[in-house]
Amino acid sequence: MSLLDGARGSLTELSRPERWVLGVSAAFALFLLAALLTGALGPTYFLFLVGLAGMYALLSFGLNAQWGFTGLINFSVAAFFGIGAYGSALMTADSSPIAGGFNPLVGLVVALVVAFVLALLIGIPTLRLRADYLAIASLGLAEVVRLIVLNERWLTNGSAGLRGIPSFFQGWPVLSTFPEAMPGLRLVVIPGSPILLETSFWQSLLNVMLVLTFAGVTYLVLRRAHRSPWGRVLRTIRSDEDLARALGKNTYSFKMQSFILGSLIMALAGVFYTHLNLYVGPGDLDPITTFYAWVAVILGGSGSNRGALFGGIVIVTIREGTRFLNDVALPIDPAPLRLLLIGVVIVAVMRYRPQGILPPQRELIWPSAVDGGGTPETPDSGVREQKGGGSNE
Amino acid sequence: LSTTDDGGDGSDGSDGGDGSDGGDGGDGSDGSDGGDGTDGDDGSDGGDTGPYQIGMVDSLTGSLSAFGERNQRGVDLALQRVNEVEIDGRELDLIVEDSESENQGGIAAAQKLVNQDGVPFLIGAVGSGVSLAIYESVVQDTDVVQLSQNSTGLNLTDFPGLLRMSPSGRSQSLALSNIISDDGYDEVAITYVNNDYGQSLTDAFVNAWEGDIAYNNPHDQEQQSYSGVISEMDSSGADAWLFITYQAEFATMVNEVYSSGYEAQFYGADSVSGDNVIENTPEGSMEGMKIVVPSAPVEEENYQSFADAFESEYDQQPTSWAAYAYDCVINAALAIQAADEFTGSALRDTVRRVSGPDGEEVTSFEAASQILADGGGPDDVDYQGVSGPIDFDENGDPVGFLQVLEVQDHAYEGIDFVEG
Amino acid sequence: MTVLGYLANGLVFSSIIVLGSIGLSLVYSIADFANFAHGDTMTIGAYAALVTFGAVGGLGGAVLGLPYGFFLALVVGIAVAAVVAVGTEKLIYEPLDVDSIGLLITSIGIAFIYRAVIQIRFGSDFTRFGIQPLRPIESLVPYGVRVTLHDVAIVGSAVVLVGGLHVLLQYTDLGRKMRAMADNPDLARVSGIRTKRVKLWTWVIGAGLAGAGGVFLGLFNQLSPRMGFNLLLVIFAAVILGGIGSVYGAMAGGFLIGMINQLTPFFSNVVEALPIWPGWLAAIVRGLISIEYANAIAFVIMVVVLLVRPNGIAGEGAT
Amino acid sequence: MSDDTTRPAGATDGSGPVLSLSGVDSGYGEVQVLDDLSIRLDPGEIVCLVGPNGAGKSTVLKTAFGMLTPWTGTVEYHGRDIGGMAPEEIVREGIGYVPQTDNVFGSLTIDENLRMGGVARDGGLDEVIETLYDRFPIIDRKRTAKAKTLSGGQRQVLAFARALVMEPDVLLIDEPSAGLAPNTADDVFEDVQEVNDMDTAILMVEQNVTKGLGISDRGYVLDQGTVRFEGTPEELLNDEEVSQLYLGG
Amino acid sequence: MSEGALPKQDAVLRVDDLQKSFGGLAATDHASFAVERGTITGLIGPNGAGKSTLFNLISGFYEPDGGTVEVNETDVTGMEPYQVADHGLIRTFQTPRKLEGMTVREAMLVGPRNQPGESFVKLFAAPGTVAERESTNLAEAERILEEFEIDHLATQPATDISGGQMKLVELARAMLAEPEVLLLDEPVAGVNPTLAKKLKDQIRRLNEQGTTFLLIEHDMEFVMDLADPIVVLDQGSVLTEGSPEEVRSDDRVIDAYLGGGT
Ligand SMILES: Nc1ncnc2c1ncn2[C@@H]1O[C@H](COP(=O)(O)OP(=O)(O)OP(=O)(O)O)[C@@H](O)[C@H]1O
Ligand SMILES: Nc1ncnc2c1ncn2[C@@H]1O[C@H](COP(=O)(O)OP(=O)(O)OP(=O)(O)O)[C@@H](O)[C@H]1O
Ligand SMILES: [Mg+2]
Ligand SMILES: [Mg+2]
Repeated sequence: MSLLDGARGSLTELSRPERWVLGVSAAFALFLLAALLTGALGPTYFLFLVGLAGMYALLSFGLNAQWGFTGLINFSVAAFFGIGAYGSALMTADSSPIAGGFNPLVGLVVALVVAFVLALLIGIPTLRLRADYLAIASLGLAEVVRLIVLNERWLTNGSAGLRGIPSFFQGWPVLSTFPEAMPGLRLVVIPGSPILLETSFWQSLLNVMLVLTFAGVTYLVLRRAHRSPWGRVLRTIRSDEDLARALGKNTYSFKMQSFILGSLIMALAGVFYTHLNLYVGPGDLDPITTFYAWVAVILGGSGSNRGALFGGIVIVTIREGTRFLNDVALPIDPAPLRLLLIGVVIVAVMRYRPQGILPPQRELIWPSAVDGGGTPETPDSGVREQKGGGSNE
Repeated sequence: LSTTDDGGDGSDGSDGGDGSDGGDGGDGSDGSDGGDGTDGDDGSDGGDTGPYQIGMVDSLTGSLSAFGERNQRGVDLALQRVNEVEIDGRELDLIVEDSESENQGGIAAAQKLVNQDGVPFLIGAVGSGVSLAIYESVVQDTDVVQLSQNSTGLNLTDFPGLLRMSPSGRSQSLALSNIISDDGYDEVAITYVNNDYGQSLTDAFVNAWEGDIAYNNPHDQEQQSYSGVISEMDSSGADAWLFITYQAEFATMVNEVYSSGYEAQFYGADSVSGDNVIENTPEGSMEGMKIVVPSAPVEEENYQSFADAFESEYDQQPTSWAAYAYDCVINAALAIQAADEFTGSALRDTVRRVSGPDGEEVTSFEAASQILADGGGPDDVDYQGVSGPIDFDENGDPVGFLQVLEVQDHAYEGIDFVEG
Repeated sequence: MTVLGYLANGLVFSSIIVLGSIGLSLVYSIADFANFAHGDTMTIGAYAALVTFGAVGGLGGAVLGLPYGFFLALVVGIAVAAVVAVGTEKLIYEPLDVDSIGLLITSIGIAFIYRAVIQIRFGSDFTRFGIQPLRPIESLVPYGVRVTLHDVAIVGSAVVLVGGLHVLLQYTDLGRKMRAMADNPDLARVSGIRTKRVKLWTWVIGAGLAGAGGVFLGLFNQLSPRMGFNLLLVIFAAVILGGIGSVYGAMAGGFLIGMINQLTPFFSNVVEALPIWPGWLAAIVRGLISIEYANAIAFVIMVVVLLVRPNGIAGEGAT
Repeated sequence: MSDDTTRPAGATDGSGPVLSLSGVDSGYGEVQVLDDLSIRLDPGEIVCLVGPNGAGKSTVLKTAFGMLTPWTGTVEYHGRDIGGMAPEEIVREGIGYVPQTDNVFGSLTIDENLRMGGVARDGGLDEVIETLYDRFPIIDRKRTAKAKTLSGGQRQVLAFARALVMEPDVLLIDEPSAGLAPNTADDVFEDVQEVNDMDTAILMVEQNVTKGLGISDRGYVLDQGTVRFEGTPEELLNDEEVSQLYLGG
Repeated sequence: MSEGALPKQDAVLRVDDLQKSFGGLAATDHASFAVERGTITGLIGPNGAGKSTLFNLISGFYEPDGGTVEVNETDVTGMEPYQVADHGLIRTFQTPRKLEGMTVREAMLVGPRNQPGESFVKLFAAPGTVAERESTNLAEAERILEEFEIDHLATQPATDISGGQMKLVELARAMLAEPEVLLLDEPVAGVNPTLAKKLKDQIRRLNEQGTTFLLIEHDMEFVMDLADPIVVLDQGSVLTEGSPEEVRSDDRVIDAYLGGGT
């Protein structure tokens, strides 16, 4: 669904690779649909995967707003994700050592506020300096946050983690009881393999709605921001900060805005994660999340919002799709095979789609401004004019 | 495309309790003691002749992958045992998914097993944190039976619906506390691995310990050096050092203690023992160390045959992790055979009873399966596992035996048994 | 333990980090990306040495408590790491048409592949070289220094390797060519530098040193498929601290990080002794400067160093 | 790369051009810049390429120097086809190149920059470098300074000197006087002539047309990737149209 | 040194006793001069004389070791570049800056100052205003591109253009910022003479509309034609200043800079 959004407009306006991506996506979607209808893919599991993809999409939106827009190298994605997850969990969980029992909306707000403060704290000393400062400081920050969460038991419950977390809609009218209230459904598409939709399905459906709302709003905000003059300054900073400074842009302020925006989105992913999995522990702050967020952004195409969205989906497909490898009997130890396969897929994508799956559009100007002046260029060179010398007669 | 309402709660009102079907509003644990009636929906696959599929979440990669590997050996052996005999003529198929030793990975793995593969029985996971995460987010409101193979964290006790094969660490901690004070020490230095396992065992130990604690600090897993920790332990002045950690970390520490020339009496919880520790530490470096491990009485016949089979297969002594995983699979197979149908609620009912104290004590799957095949009910068998007698208490914890090992001539010798 | 003792431990650990960080830094500056497979390259070296040592055994005599066979294994470890890296460059990186961040992501994939292959071949459990660990050197114990001859061997070999590299960089054309390439690859070609060849040499040196680091890490501690990966974060910290892309900076950074890592207990002793006022602050500081925050402390110190010396400790290494 | 190489390899009899491009199409990625372009450089000549910005002058040099592979047509050096040969190999053949931008190693010292220019030399490096220092005192004064600290003009001189370390047979220079003070520019042009006097043929791109053409034997006017005019400097400078359109006259 | 060569009533830029050294080298050595409002002031001097350094000091990229810079009567010494720009002073770079991932006209649109669309809040609060200004800016950008004869490049990637074209984009972008004072560092180095002539007219026209220029250029024809007065810098300090004729006939200038040829 979201793919169509990114590639809307008539087919003819798409470049060849875009059409290719669209084709593959459509085929993939069809495949999933067929699997769902025939019962080969459990609907509840599917929704879980969609939720997960949404979560990764949020993470890569956040990182994209920092790295893709402005070139800020943030290695503490896991920390901001964790702050979101813990912020929300500490407010809402029964087992929270400090507060607990609040409405999840309170958790959401608290998580965002904490992420905001943290982003500010790390941004103030580092964003004035050279680009790699943020990289290293954030590497350190991630470790510090993880260790604090792990060791300060009075605050976070330490290694035991937090449980007893309510669903996000608890306390809301209608929605809080929606999954239980829904009848169990039994759909028979293919005789003999009925599809059962039970409470857990409805619960997952709610979760998916939630993440789609989060991701949808984020996407719309980022899309507008990206092609605005604001986004243009960020891209100028990414490529040549001195130039932006010479042109009178307060680059420090812009970098801070981009960093905070990205961090808030990451925290949002954490909030969702908390209410999806209903359990958070210090292990959730493992740097591997940062890893995967980066992979998602690059595979999707740095600087491109639809790429980031796509990257989220790709990551989940790679990580969870490889589980089906188990179904194929192989003569060697299957344990590390999945790791191997993930590695191979990453290398293969970089080999065959080096600029990412959906790189940013070549030109990003406020839409209504270019309406008269021709349509934005698409990313492939195939559509460019053939002769460099141009037509200046 | 037809849509039918299955009538929801109405149909299974018979058992009087709620929470049996689909986990409405549920505290799933209720289901365990009530004899749930049949569940009309899932009946359709009762007549199949294909294998019974159950699932397992294991640490195949990530920081606990060494444990996963040990589990895997026990699992393979157990599957051989089961499938030699078969369950009512059907094979047992175990789908193993990787948790990557992480909550996120574990939850995703369990999601796939439960909601995609539709397994009614889930073995998992290794780390206590991951087991709980899976329980909370996937299993809790469903019928699925979760049996953790390795989690010894104390707080699993608070979740009666979450069974485990390895006994709670509390009994180990109590035993250790007694052993250390019996040995005449009134001061101890502790270091523990900084996770749920290490933390909760240490907490239990500290509660039980009456003497002084000269040093008590965690260490991170998978560090390249622990010389900071051991030098601090040394300067704490305590002569009894307690290690609550994993083999790799412990082996590093032992080597560092040895090459730093420190001397102390070592004690350890289960996870520090293993052939690989013996192999990778110098002679004499752990002499006299005492370790408490949950185990079946090793002289018993079932353990012996398990150990023999294991040795002939893998050319090494089995570890307790292999034994746990072995027992998980056997227990699951028996529960399946004893249950009327292959559903979570039915298994939830039988899983405790086939190995529970009622019934005839048997020590192999074959023997137990025979009783069931001869018309015996779940209460007529009492499977005695290779890791212990496997009697789950009301909290889902097994009543385990603990064995006290001592390192003598750089090998483990059992010197004592303690009732859990 | 005395300060001297902590310093000695730090020196040993630093030697290993330094070997890792130099290679990472070299590859960073020449091949222009942060190689996330570097840690796993160390692992490869260690396992290659393990296999070799298993095959050749002790080979008679011994120096510094290490049988001759170990040194052969070391050489093989270095060679295999280098060969694997060169093969990867030829097969994977060279044909790629991506920018440096794309290469970085590719290297994550490569890291997964290396690790998976090792795990498939050797299993995930840890192991050690079959070399009897040693007791500390007696004559040093009274000073609170508890190191073994093996530790001396590690430091000694690291010094030799680093010294050799220094000579190579300063007194040979290759070193200068490498720096030229790091600066401006296009211009390097225009000047007649065979850049592909220089790049291959860079991989040989960088991966070779990593392989050596891996072998020493195995000797110092143990071997497991995740050994190198677990060290990666620290190595990265060292490289950035030294000033990205500067080889001498990487040496200094590796040295410092290794030291800080081992000195945490000492820091906490110092903090204990400090009269900090007010009381709550003292409590917080003491709570934070303790062993469970050892890694965090290393990172915080690193950030502080960077704030004071913006270009890393080696000065203007980075551009 | 070459479709018709009829000339025998190694024909260095001095009669034919040292360097010639014939019927060359070339460009970046899929963007074509050069369109059926032919130029030649005879032994001992200085040839100057002029034309508007973006005409493809730099692209000609890059194609001749192997930084770009000609799509069609041939690049011949002493009659041998070198189209598509890598620049690092072409240097060894005896062609030198001074790029228009990014033409020094910023983080290396002046001295190291010059040494880098001589990596493909067999010997006599130190002597050549000393003579170059003598010739360009402006860089002699800063031997151990990092090149990134040089002013724009100083860099230009350094880049020029770097290419001379190889004592090339043919020198390709992209806008040598850009950014140079008038007196320094004069010096550079003198140096170009001097280098040329030592039997080095020079193909030069220059926007300072008066001075550039002033020292040249022939000139080409490029526009939109093809040669529009060719002739002696006088012919070009005196042609009304050329002068109006391209030379700012 | 040559204080008082011109009446100093309305200096839009005043540099007073400015100093900057790198290591032992005094790149700017007690330099003082003023730029009168409405002039095109030339700044010439040998390579390495410190002209670009002076630009960096004025525009806030370098912190001076001593001395002051005033823009519009405000002391801007030590200010951040963007603050200096806020006081109406914009500079270009000698080596053109490349903007990756942008088309030429996008790269131009970075130029205008104080765009409403540069405020994150306004993007959502006042999209109409943003769109309106964006359209005007775009039209203006395309107009300038046309004047510079590079309109055909508008949708080309900003990195894939020739060296001279980059200089043109750099200059065009700075013009879009509509500063009061524009500092140009060798605007026509590498630009084709025919086009350079047209640029000269552009600069003159903008100047007539009120923009003050400070111009570094080695192309004597260009600078002598355009600028009055001309400041000559040598070894970091002002050697002399005056009208083109005065400068051209000054022996010291001929010696240090012009050489015998011209
Ligand atoms: N890297 C590149 N990728 C794509 N197109 C390019 C690239 N470099 C230059 N071009 C295009 O090729 C054409 C010719 O460029 P070239 O650099 O040869 O011009 P030139 O004649 O040297 O101009 P100038 O005098 O401005 O240096 C230009 O229109 C330019 O837009
Ligand atoms: N960042 C720096 N570090 C060290 N020295 C520098 C630095 N920038 C400039 N210099 C030195 O300061 C002097 C003045 O340089 P500047 O770039 O200002 O000269 P310029 O007058 O602009 O010359 P050109 O006309 O060649 O561009 C030169 O000798 C240069 O080497
Ligand atoms: Mg050019
Ligand atoms: Mg300059």
